[in-house]
Amino acid sequence: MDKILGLPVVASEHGHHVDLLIKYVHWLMIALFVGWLAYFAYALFRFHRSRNPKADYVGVRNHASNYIEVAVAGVEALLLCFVAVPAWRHVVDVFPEESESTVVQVVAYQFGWYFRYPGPDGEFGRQDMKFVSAQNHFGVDPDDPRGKDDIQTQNEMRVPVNRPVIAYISSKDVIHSFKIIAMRVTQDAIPGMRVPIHFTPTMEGRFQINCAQLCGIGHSSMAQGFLVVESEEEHAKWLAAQAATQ
Amino acid sequence: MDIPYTVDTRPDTGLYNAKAGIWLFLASEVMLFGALFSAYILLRVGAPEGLWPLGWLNVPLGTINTLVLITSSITTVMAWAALKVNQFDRFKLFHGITLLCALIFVGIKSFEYYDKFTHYEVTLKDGRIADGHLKEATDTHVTISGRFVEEREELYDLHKHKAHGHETITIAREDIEKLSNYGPRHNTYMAIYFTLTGLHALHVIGGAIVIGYLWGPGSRLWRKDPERFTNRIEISGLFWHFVDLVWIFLFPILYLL
Amino acid sequence: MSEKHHDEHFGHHVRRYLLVFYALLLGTAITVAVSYVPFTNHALNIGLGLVIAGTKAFLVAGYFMHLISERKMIYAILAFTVFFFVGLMFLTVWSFYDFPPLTITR
Amino acid sequence: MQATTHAIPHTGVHEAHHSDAGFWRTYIFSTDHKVIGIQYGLTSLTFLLIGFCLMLVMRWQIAHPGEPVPVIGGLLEAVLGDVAAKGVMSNELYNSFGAMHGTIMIFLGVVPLAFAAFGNYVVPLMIGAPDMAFPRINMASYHVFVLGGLVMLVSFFIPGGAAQAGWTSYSPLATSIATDGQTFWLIGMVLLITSSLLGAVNFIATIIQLRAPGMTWMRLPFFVWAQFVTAFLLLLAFPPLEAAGIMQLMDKVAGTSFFLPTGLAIGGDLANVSGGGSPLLWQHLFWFLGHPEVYVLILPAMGIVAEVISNNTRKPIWGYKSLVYSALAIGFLSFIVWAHHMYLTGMGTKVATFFQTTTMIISIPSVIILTCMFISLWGGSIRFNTPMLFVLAFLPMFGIGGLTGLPLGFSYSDIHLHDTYYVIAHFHYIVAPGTIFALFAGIYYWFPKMTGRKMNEFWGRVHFWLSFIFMNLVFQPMFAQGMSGMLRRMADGGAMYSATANARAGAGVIGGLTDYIMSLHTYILWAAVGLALAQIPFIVNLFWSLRNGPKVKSDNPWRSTTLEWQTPTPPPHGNFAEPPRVYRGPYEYSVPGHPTDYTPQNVPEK
Ligand code: HEA
Ligand code: HEA
Ligand code: CUA
Ligand SMILES: [Cu+2]
Repeated sequence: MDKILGLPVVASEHGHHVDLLIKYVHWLMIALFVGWLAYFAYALFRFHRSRNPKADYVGVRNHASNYIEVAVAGVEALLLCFVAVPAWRHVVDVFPEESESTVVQVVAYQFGWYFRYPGPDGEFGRQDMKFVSAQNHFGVDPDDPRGKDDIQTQNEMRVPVNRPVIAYISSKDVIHSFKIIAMRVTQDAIPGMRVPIHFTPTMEGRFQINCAQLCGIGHSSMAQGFLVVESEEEHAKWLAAQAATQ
Repeated sequence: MDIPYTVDTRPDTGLYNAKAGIWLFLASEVMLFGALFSAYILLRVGAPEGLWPLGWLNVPLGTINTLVLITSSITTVMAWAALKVNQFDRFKLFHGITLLCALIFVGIKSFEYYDKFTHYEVTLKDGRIADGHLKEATDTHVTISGRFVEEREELYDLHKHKAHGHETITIAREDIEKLSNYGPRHNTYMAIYFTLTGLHALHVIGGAIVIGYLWGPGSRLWRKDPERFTNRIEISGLFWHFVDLVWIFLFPILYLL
Repeated sequence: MSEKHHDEHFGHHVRRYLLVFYALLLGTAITVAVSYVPFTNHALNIGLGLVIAGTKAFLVAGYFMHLISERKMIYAILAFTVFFFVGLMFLTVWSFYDFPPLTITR
Repeated sequence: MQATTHAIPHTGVHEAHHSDAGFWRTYIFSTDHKVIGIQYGLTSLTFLLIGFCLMLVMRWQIAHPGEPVPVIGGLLEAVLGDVAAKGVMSNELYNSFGAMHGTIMIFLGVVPLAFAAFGNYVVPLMIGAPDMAFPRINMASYHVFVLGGLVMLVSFFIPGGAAQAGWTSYSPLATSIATDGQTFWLIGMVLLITSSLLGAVNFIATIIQLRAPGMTWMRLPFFVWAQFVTAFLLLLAFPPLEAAGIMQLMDKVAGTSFFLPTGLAIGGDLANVSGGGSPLLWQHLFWFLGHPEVYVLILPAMGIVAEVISNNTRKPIWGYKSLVYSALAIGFLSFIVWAHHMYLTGMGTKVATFFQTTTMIISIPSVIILTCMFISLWGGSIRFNTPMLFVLAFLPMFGIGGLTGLPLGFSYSDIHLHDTYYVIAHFHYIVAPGTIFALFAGIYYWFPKMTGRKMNEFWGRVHFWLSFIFMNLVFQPMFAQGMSGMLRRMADGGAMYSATANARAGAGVIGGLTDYIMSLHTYILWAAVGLALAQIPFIVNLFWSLRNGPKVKSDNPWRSTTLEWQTPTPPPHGNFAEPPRVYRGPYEYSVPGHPTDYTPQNVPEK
């Protein structure tokens, strides 16, 4: 089934579940489609006017179709209640502890991404939109000491493997969409809003960050952002190096 | 074949065509204003604490306009009732009053608009805010009649912070950080205020044109085809009542609450 | 129908219209008055204002627009409209109250 | 009245509307629903063609980003200027063509063709009415429509070009683009919406008021039901978009902030607006229309399908009542599913559950409608003429499109599929080989009533088979592309996200679009060109048959039961020679004991 659908690499914990739901639904679709198509082809052949010159006023007399319809509704209801809704609850409402996770703030702009880490003190500095400027993308309050050690990067997001990531997605201009295909995460980056998402990467490597929402002339080339998933040690090293340069 | 039920009613639906038409149209109008009301709700609940304006509009004027519209509504229905009993003169009188009311409404509304466009909030470089009506604007300075406040919040809830003071304030241009009149772009409240009342005023003007036509040249139809004419009055009346009905909601949500 | 009968009928209607008219005037007066009463909770002011406005709207629609005694077909059309109107209002506003936790919306 | 036996009094469309009124009153300012229907038809076909041409240029750019457009590159540069410098499509141009393709196809192509053109021509005839309830409003609605279309077209030629923010026009992008394209788009939309509202009022009033004696609700042909529900969708769903359009217009020209939040920093510094608005509000209002709109695109098509199927199987549609109730259910539910387009804007579990549930529920009536159509085939005596071929293709094509809506309908699987070509393929399967095919069927089917001549059958079949093959070649690969993560609205067809580009940059990226996926672009391009060529037989056939098609020998060449065929051909002003009276349901084919295999609705019982 994977082969037929051509799903791309998946590199996060919940990603497998997303794929699973896609597969279940496609099984249902294929079953319906093939069933109907077989019936359809037979009916067209059997009731060609040359084979059946006189039509039957009533046609089908049984209620098999009702059962099929009920069955379709039933399968949809099952998928909804036991897969789609609980899984969605898990991704949007049940967050890991911040202390157990890598916390990142993400701000999209035309046309790229800024990332911000809390730095050695583990706390972000205060933010307010009135501080936003060409240099201050996050609107960090310059007077807040907690913000002094925050780490900011452009187009490069680094996280350790097998540790939950919480990312707060926002935008400073138009709507973008933060999408990492291999992680099976998508979240619109909406100005004026900051929406958290979480996922746990399970594979080390460099993954492309896609912008999935039309955001202007640079939309198709907003492809410089990467998520680097690395080992705990490397990540710690990187953080330390970054902290030194800030 | 001619189109049936243009005047008499279709037995099974009990309607003549135009009546079905106008109600359908009003249904779509409900959705139009419904969307704007939704926008109003969201903008209002989304506004930061204390930054939704209260008491910015002139309540006496709004009240007068409400009374004007209510009056026009009853005269409309009286005009129709007069036609029903064949009293054309009484119709003319009532419908004339309706028309007059429509004009008064638009007149008052324009005055209110004018008042807002000449009302300025001036942010000074030193952080103070002056607020009042523009008296004079030259290349070097602006003069307003109003007051100074320290915090922007004071300009918002005028129920709590009554706007006393009408001193004449002259400010040099170079001291001004930002000059903003109370037009649609001032904030989301003014935006929705102008959009809602503007759209409503367009409805009033449209209605007034129709009513004026039916009162004047259109009323010749009365002699030729009284029933059709009475229907037309009913239809335009339904529209007019709807316009009144929208105002009944606009008045409290924009002026009072 | 005789002219006299007509007139009687007319008078009857007019009395009803006038009654509604007075009720509307009264409603307006109450709304304005109530808005100046500082209830402890402003929501109370809003609620009361909307209830009065709703009543006034009902009077206009019911009597001036004759909805009280209208045809089934028109009720049907309006029933749909009300349903969708409520759907639009309610679902939109509701959506703004159900974001993932810690979402900042302004 | 049995018009079937009448000799044909007139031939050709020209004589049909002959009157003393002169050219302007007859063709431009006509209040006759049939003329207005034809006006709508020709205008909207032209727009479909324009929409398609835009897409051909875009498909070139997707397959060959940065290369000059062949053949018409010079022309593009000449008329559009810098945005097509050296005949190469710039990103601006790609975005505006994309936005306008969507807008034109939906609001200027399919809606006016499916709803206004067929609705105008056929509905009054089908219900036995002399005209629409408000002929002059009908005319006005056409003129406002043309005006809206012109505003949209003109916007291509203004400095900076047409709107560039997608047909969805999400704020703040839509208002932050410095050119005036969006302003034109908004004004155009307000006009188009107004036109649709006038049309909707007219249709509903007509169907409620002007049904012939005996034409009870449950005797209406399904096509009329479909149009009735469609009209309600337009009537009640469009006004919120009109309101939203007005608000966006205010944002654009009056500087308000309805959809602009506080702290917007476009191009670096804080924007000079008050802020305080909400970008999501636009999306809610847009999709409140947007979703019902998609059923506006499909319901009239389903109506046509029902008519053609029963006629060409020579038997009643199976489950007429379930069809009607399903159409009503679709209409009803389509107003409360809209946020399934917004799952990934940040949506909590409660709201998501609500909208997922309604989305799944609304798929059931679609399944029922399709099932009824399928079952109708059983026991029929199927004739495979051109309209029937298109209709038969509609069924599985709609099936594919509809079924692929299901994985989108679950918010969890939508995480992966949202804004990819999977979505593009999903809805194009419904609107292109679905709706457009049904519309073609309608044209072939009702052409004899409009003109007194049939269209050429051979070229009709050529048109069908080529269109069928190329449609699938165009859209089938998009599922694969979408599944592998190719995003929509990419001016370079996703080249920047391809594995090749990543490898070239030496980035060592895992994933990325494979060469195979990227190579599909080329196939799609040529399939689209093939699809375009396949339309030539149709266009020629359409105009050629006006004068040279085989004349029909009776007023009812398809031997149909519904009322539109029981009029003179083409129907004169006022339609029926004498007021028809209806005695039975719409699909009384092959009634046992009846001498012919069809019993028209207006033939009295013995
Ligand atoms: C006419 C148009 C039309 C129709 C009818 C539909 C029907 C459906 N649509 Fe689609 N949709 C669009 C047009 C349409 N859609 C458009 C234009 C967009 C994109 C807008 C944009 O973003 O630009 C979109 C996007 C879209 C999304 C958003 C995706 C995203 O952006 O991430 C979703 C999500 O739920 C969705 C779901 C559905 C569902 C569940 C149905 C259901 O109603 C489908 C029900 C039908 C069936 C279940 C098929 C039943 C048939 C059979 C069982 C028979 C099988 C037959 C044979 C084998 C012969 N659609
Ligand atoms: C009804 C709606 C409709 C229809 C019919 C179509 C038809 C087609 N569409 Fe379109 N499309 C949209 C609605 C539609 N589309 C929308 C809403 C979008 C999203 C826009 C956005 O991102 O904002 C979109 C986006 C879209 C994209 C994605 C672009 C991108 O994301 O960057 C692509 C890509 O291939 C595409 C291709 C096609 C093709 C090849 C057809 C073909 O099927 C075309 C077939 C056309 C015909 C067969 C024409 C028939 C007409 C005639 C033959 C005329 C005869 C004339 C006379 C007699 C005068 N469309
Ligand atoms: Cu950013 Cu698309
Ligand atoms: Cu939808």
